Amino acid sequence: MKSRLSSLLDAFLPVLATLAALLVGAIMLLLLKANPLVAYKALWDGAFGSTNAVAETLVKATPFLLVGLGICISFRANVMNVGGEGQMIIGAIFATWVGLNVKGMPGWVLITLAMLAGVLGGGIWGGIPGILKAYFNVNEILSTIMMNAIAVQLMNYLLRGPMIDPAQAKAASQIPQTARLEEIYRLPRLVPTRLHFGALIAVILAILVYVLLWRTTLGFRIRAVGENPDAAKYGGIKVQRYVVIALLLGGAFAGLAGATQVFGVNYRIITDGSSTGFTGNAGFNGIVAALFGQLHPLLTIPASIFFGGLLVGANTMQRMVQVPSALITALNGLVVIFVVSSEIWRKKRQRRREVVALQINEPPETQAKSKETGA
Amino acid sequence: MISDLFSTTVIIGIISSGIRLATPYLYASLGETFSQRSGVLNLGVEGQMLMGAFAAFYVALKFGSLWGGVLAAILVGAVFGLAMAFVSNNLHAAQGISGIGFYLFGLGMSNLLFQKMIGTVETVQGFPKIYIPFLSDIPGIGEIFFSHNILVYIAFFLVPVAWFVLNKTTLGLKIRAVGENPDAADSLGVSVIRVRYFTVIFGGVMSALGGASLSIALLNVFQQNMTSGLGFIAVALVYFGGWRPWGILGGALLFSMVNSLQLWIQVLGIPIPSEIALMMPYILTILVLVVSTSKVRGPSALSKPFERGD
Amino acid sequence: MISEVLPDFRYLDSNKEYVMVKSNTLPSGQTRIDNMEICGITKRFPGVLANDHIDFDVKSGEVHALLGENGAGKSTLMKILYGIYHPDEGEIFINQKPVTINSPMDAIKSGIGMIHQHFMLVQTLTVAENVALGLLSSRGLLTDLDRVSKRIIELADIYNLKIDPDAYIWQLSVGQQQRVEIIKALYRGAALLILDEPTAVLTPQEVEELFAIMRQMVKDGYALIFISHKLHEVIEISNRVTVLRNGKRISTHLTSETTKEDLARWMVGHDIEFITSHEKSNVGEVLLKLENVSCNSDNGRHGLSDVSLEIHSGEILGIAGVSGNCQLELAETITGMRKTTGGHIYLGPDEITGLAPGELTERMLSYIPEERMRDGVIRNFSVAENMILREHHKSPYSRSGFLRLKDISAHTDELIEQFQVKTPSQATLAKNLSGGNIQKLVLAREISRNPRAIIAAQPTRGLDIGASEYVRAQLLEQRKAGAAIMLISEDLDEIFALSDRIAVIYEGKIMDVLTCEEATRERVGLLMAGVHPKKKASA
Amino acid sequence: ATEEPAAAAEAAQVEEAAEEAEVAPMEEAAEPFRVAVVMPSAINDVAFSQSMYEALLFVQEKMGGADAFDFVYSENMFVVDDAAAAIRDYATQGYDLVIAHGSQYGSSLQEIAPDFPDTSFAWGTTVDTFGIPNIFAYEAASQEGGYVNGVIAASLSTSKKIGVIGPIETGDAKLYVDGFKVGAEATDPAIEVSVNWTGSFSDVALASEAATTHIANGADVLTGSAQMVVGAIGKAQESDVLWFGTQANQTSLAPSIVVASQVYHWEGVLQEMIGLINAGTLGGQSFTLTLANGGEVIEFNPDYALPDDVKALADSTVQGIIDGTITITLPAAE
Ligand SMILES: Nc1ncnc2c1ncn2[C@@H]1O[C@H](COP(=O)(O)OP(=O)(O)OP(=O)(O)O)[C@@H](O)[C@H]1O
Ligand SMILES: Nc1ncnc2c1ncn2[C@@H]1O[C@H](COP(=O)(O)OP(=O)(O)OP(=O)(O)O)[C@@H](O)[C@H]1O
Ligand SMILES: [Mg+2]
Ligand SMILES: [Mg+2]
Repeated sequence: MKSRLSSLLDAFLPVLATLAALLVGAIMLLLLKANPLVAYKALWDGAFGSTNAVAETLVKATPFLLVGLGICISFRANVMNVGGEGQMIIGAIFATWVGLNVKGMPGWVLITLAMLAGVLGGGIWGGIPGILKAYFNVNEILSTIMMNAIAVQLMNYLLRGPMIDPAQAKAASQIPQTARLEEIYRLPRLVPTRLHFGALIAVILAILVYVLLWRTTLGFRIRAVGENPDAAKYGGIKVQRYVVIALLLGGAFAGLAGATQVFGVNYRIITDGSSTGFTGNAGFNGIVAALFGQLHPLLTIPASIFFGGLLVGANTMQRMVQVPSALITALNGLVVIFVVSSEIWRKKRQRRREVVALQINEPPETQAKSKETGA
Repeated sequence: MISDLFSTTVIIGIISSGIRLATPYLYASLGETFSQRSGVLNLGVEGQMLMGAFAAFYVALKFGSLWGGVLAAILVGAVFGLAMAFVSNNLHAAQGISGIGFYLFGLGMSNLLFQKMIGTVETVQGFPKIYIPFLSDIPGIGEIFFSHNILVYIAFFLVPVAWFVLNKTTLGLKIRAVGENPDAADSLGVSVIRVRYFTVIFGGVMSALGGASLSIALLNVFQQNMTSGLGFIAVALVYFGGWRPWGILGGALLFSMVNSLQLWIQVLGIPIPSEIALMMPYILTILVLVVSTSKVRGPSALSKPFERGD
Repeated sequence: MISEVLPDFRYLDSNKEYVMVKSNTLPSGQTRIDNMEICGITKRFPGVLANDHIDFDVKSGEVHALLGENGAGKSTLMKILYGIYHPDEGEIFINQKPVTINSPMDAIKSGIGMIHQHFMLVQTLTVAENVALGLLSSRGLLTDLDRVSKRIIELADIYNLKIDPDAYIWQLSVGQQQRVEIIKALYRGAALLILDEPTAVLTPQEVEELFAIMRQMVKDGYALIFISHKLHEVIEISNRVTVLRNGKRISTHLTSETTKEDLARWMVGHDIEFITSHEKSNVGEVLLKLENVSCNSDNGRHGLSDVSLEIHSGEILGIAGVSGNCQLELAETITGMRKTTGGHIYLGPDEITGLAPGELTERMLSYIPEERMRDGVIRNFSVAENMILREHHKSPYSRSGFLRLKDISAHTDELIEQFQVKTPSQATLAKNLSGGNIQKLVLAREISRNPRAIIAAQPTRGLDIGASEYVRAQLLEQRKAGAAIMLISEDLDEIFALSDRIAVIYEGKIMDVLTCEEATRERVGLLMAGVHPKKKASA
Repeated sequence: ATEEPAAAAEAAQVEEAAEEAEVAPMEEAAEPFRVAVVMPSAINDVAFSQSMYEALLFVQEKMGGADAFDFVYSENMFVVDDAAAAIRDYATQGYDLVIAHGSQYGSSLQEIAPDFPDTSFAWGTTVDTFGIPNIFAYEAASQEGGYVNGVIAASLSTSKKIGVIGPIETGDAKLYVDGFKVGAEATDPAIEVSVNWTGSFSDVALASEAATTHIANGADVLTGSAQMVVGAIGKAQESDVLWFGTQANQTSLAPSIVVASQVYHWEGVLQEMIGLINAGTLGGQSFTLTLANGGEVIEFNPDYALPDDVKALADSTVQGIIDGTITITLPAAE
C-alpha cells in the first residue's frame, strides 16, 4: 500500500519538476508584467484544454515519438544518434518523391510505399554514420551533426531545383517547396482535427519496438552490443554489424517521422533554409522524449505527449499573453533541466525501497551462531 | 574560373578568414575538451555562447568597455557552467538532455534579454585589429597571421596553454584521471566532483568567450540566435580533434578554411549550386576522419555521473 | 576479545616470535596506527545485507587476515573503512578515538591505505602519473613526474618491486599492475594498509615477494589487513584471522591456533574436500590442434609466436606461465576473439582458424574467459540473459527471431539449480552477483552445452575455496565426458592438480610440453622463467 | 501589442469557433478591428518581420490606437507546423484578419482558410490566393527597389565589383538580388556582381565572412537580404565599403556607409485590406508593393553625401519604373 503510493509519487515526479520550473518561469512572467496564472492557464488549455488542443499536442508528439523510438534503439546500442534532423529530412524527401511521382495506385498502397520510402531514406542517412562508425571509427556524434547540415543543403537544393513545385518554378519568387500531395495520398485524419493516422502508427510501433528490444534476438544483440561490446563479441555477435543496424534503425524511424510530417501534416516539404522549419526540431526533441522515457519505448509515449503538450501549450501561451517567444524557449529549457534533474530522487527512492524491503524480510538476529565459533 | 582559386589573394583570404572563423570554435571546443576530458558531456555550449555573446555585447554597448564585456561574458559563462556542473555532478542528470535544456534556456534567455534590454539590432565598436609590428608587414604572412584582433590571438594562444595544462600540470593530471577512471582518482583522495566543477565552469567560461569573440570582436553585433549552430559544430570538433588541443586546432582550421573556400567559390562565380558549396566543410570534415588512421578513444567515464561506491 | 591477547607495540617476526617495536613513527614519517577498531558495522545493499554488525580490529605490527566466501562482505567492510561506502550503523576507532571516514581523502588523512580487489588504476596514464595523482607536487601547479619516478624506483628497490615508471598501465601485466598499487600505497605512507585479495593475480614467486614486503612492513610497525581465498597464504602470513560468512563475523582467532580445515569449515559452514590429485581418464584422439600459431598482442609487447599444441579428447592440458606471457592472447586466438597472424587451428578434423566466436559456438568450443567481467558477462543483463548469451539465437531460446522467455527461464532455473549459482532471482543483474557466482554463471553456460573443447583461462581466479573446488570438479567432469580442455592458470597448484600434461609458456612461445611424470615444480618453474633446463645442462 | 483577455484563451472546438467567427465581423464599429499576424523571425530583425511589425504599429496609430485597431503577433514562427497551429488558433478566436507573413505558410493557409469562411486571411509574400475567396495575397516587387539600388551601386562603384549576400536563392531575396543585378548591369555592362548564398537566415558569422570575402575580392559596394546581414554590414563599415539595404531601413546600423535602403511599407496594403473587409470582401485579391503605389520606398541615408548626379539618376530610375519606361526583365527561372 505504502509502496504503491510511493511509486505513484515517482510517476508524478516529472510533473512536480515541471511545476517547479514553471514557478521559476512565473517570476520571469511577472518581470515581463504578465499574469502567470493567466499565462499558465493558457498553457494548459493550449496543451490539453480541449479536443482540438489535445489533438494538436498529439500531432506535435507524433514525430517526437517516432524519432524517440529510433533513439531508444540506437542509444541502447550505445550509439549517440543526434542526426534525427537530417534523417527526417531525407525520409521526407524520399517519401514525397514517391508521393508525387508514382501514379495510378490506390491511395493506401501509395501511402504505404511512401512511408517505406521514408524509412529507407532515413535508414540510409542513419546507416552512413553507422558504417563510418563501425568500419572507419568516425565518431557518430560528429558525423550525424555534419550529416544534418548536409541534409539541409540537399533539401534546399532539391526544393529550389529538381523537386520544386512546378507552379513555383514558373513564378518569379520561386518559393522553395514541392508540389502539394493529392488528397487521396494523404494520411487519413482520426477525428475532425489535425490528428492524423501517423499518431496511431507511432503508438503501434512503440509496442513493436518494445517487442523488438526485449523479445527478439535482434533486440538482444543490440542491447548486448550497447552494454558490453567485448562480451557481445564473445557471445558470437558481430558487433560492427549491429552498430550499423542500430544507427540504421534509428535513422529509419526518424525518416518515417519525416514522411508522416509530410503526409499527415504539411502535405509538402517546404524549406526556410534551416532544418527546423520543417522538422520543428523533432530530431532533437525526440532525443529528449526518449531520454525522459528512460529509453523505454512505451514510456516514450507519455514522455512525447508531455513534451509535445509543453511546446504546443507554450505557443498558445505566447499568443494569449503576448510574451516574447524567447521566453517560451527559455521556459522549455528550464522544464527540460528540472525534469531531468528530478530523476535522482526517483532513483534514490527506488533504492531506499529495496533496502527497506530487505530490512523487513531480514530474519531475526542470528548473532548467537557466530558466538559458537568465536573465541 | 577555377584557376582563380589559386591566386594569392584568394589563398591569403581563405587562410586569414579561416583563422577568424576558427576563433569562436577554438574557445568553445577547448572548453568542451576540458569538461569532456573530465567526463562531463556539455551539450549546452551553444546556449552558453549566446549568453556570453549577449553579456559582452551589452556591457560593450551600454558601458563602452570591451574588457568589461569580456569580463561579463566570463561571469555569465561561469554562472552557466556552475549550474550545469551542479545539475550533472550533484543531481546526476543525464548530461545529453540537461545540455539540450541549457541550450534552449540560453537561446531563449539571451534573446529575451536582448529584446528587453537593448530592443533592436545595434552595433558596437569591437576590439580593433592589432597589427603586430614588423610581422604584420610581411607580405601575405602578415595579413594571415598578424593582423587580427586580440580575442583571435588569445584563442590561438590558448591552444598550447590548454595542451600544457592538460599534460604538464597536476590539475591536468587530475582532469585526465577523473575522466578515465573516477573511482581510481577518488580512491587517491582526488575530489572528482571538484575537478568536474572546475572543468565545467571553465567550459562555460570558454563557450561564453567564444560568444563574446563573435559579438564584440568579429561581428560587433548581437542578434538572436546569432551563433546558429556554431556551438554544436564546436562539440563535433572535440571529437574530430580526438580530445586533444592540437587536434582541435587542426579541426577548427580545416572546417573554417573549407567554409571560407566555399565562400570564395561562390564569390568567384564558379558554377556549382550554392548548396553544394555549402556542404563542403561538412563533407570534408567527415572525409578527413575517414582517411585518417587515428583511432583515439574518448574518455572512458564520459557522461557517466560519479557516485562513490557505485 | 581476542585482540587483547596481543600486546601493543609488537610484531611477529619470521621465527613467529613477538618483538617490541622501538619507535612510534613509521619509516615514512607517518604516525603509527597502534590500534584500529571497527564496531558493529552494518551495511545494506538492495537485496543484500552485506555487513551485519561486524566487529573487527587490527594493531600495529600485525597482519590480520580476513577470510570468507565470495560475497561474504569482506570488500564491503574494507570499503567502509576506506570511506568508499558509508555504513548504515557502526563506528570506527583509531587509537581509541572515534573517527568519521566519509571519503578516501579522510581515510588517507587518517593513515589508511588500500589496495583494491579490482585495481584502481587509470589505464591511459603512466605508472608515475598514477602514483603522482592527487599528491602535492613539489613544483606547485606543475607535475613533478621526474621526482615521482625517482622515488618510485627507490621504493621499488627497497621492497623489490621492479617497475618502469614511464610505462602506461595498459601495457602492464596484472602482476605488474599489482605492484603499482602497492607502490601507490607505500608512496602515500599509509600506516594501516588494506590488501584486498592482492595475491589473486600473482604467481607463487610474486606472492613470496609480496610476503617479504609485508613482513618488512610489519617489522616497521605497519598494521596490515590481508584478504585472500588461499588458506595456506593466510596461515603463512597472518597473526590473526577473522572469518566472515553471509555478512556476519563468525570467528576471530590467532592464526597459530587454527588449521586450514577449521578455517574452511568456518567459511563454508561445513567440511569440504580438496582436490589434490585425480585418476587418469581415457585419452582419445586429438581434438584441438594448434600449428605454428602467431598473433599480435595489444600492449605493444611480443605476441604469440609459432605455438604448436595438441589436446586430446578426455585430456586436460595445463598452460603454466608467469602472468603476462601471452596466456590471454593464446586463449583469444583459439576462441576467435583475436586475429591470428599465422598458423592453423583445428577442432577435430576441421580448420577453425579465423572463425568468429559465433561460429566456434556452433562447433561446440567453449571459453571461460580470464576477464570475466569484461568478456564473460554483461553486467547490466539479467542472470537469465547472461545464461543464453552464447546461444541466444538458437532453439529453444529463440525461434524465428523471437526470444522464448519461458524456455529461457526454465533453462536458467535448471542451471542455477545445477551449478548452485547464488542469486536472488534470475532477473537479478549480473553486476549484483559476487565474483564467485559470476564465475559459476559463466561456467554453467559454457559447460552445460557439453562442449567438445574448453578453453578455461584462470577459471578459479578470485574464487573462494568452495567455488574453486567446484569449478575444478566440473572441469574434471568434462574431461571424463571426453572434452579436450586447455587450462590456462598462473596457479601452479591448480595446474598440477588437474593437468594430464603441462605446457609452459614464456614470452609467447611454448618452452616445452611435459607429461605429469616429467613435470616437477622445479622444472616447470625454470621453464616459466624462460630457462631451458636441458640446454643448461648441456652447456 | 496588447493583452488579450483570458476569456479568449478558451480554445473551443473548431466548429463552434467557426460559428462564433461568423458573428464577429457583423458587430458594430465600437469593437476594434482585430488583426493577428504570424511572422517567421523576430519583430526586431531589422528586416522582413520588423517591416510588418512597424506597419502594424503605423496603422494602429493612424486608426486611433488600440481601441480601434488591435493586433497580436506570433514571432519566430520558423516551424511551419507551429505557425499553422497559430493561424488556426487565431482564426478560432475570431480575429478579423489573420496574416501569415511568410511564403512558407501558404500551404497551411490553404488548409485552414476554407474552415473559416467568415474570417479573412492574408498571405505574404506571394500573389497567389489559391482562388480561395477569403485569402488575400500580398508581395513586394522587391526587384524594383533592387533595381534602383543596383543602379546607384553601379554608379558609385569604382572597382566595378559588387558583392551580394543572400540567405537561400528563393523568394523575396531572390527577387531583390535578381533586380539588383539587372539594375547594376544595365547601368554599367562592365560591372561584376557576384552573389553569395549563405544557406541560412540566421548565420551572422558566415554572412560577415562572406562580406569580407567580397571585399577581399575587390568589391567596394555590398548589399544583402535577410536578418543575418547585420554581420555583413559591420564588415562593410569596418572596411569603409558601401552598403545597400532592403526590407527595412538599415541606416542606423552603419550610418557612415549605408547609401540607401529599400523599405517595405505594408501599411498601404494593410489599410486597403481592412477597407475591403469592412466592406464585406474577405479576400480573393492580391496586392503588390511597388514603387508606384508607395509600398516600396527608397530611403536614402541623409548622412551619406550622395553625389547629385547619382541622386538624380536614382530619382529618374524610380520615376522610370513608376511610369513604366523602365521594365525589369528578370533572368528566366531555371
Ligand atoms: N595538429 C598538430 N599540429 C602540430 N603539432 C601537433 C599537432 N597535433 C599534435 N601535435 C604535437 O603532438 C604533441 C602531443 O599533443 P597532444 O597533447 O595533442 O597529444 P597527447 O599529449 O598524446 O595527448 P594525451 O594527453 O591524450 O596523451 C604536442 O607536443 C604537439 O606539438
Ligand atoms: N555496490 C553494491 N551494490 C549492491 N550490492 C553490492 C554492492 N557491493 C557489494 N554488493 C553485494 O554485497 C555482498 C558482499 O559483497 P563483497 O564484495 O563485500 O563480497 P566479498 O566478500 O568481497 O566477496 P569476494 O570474495 O567475491 O570479493 C555481495 O552479495 C555483493 O553482491
Ligand atoms: Mg596530451
Ligand atoms: Mg571482495
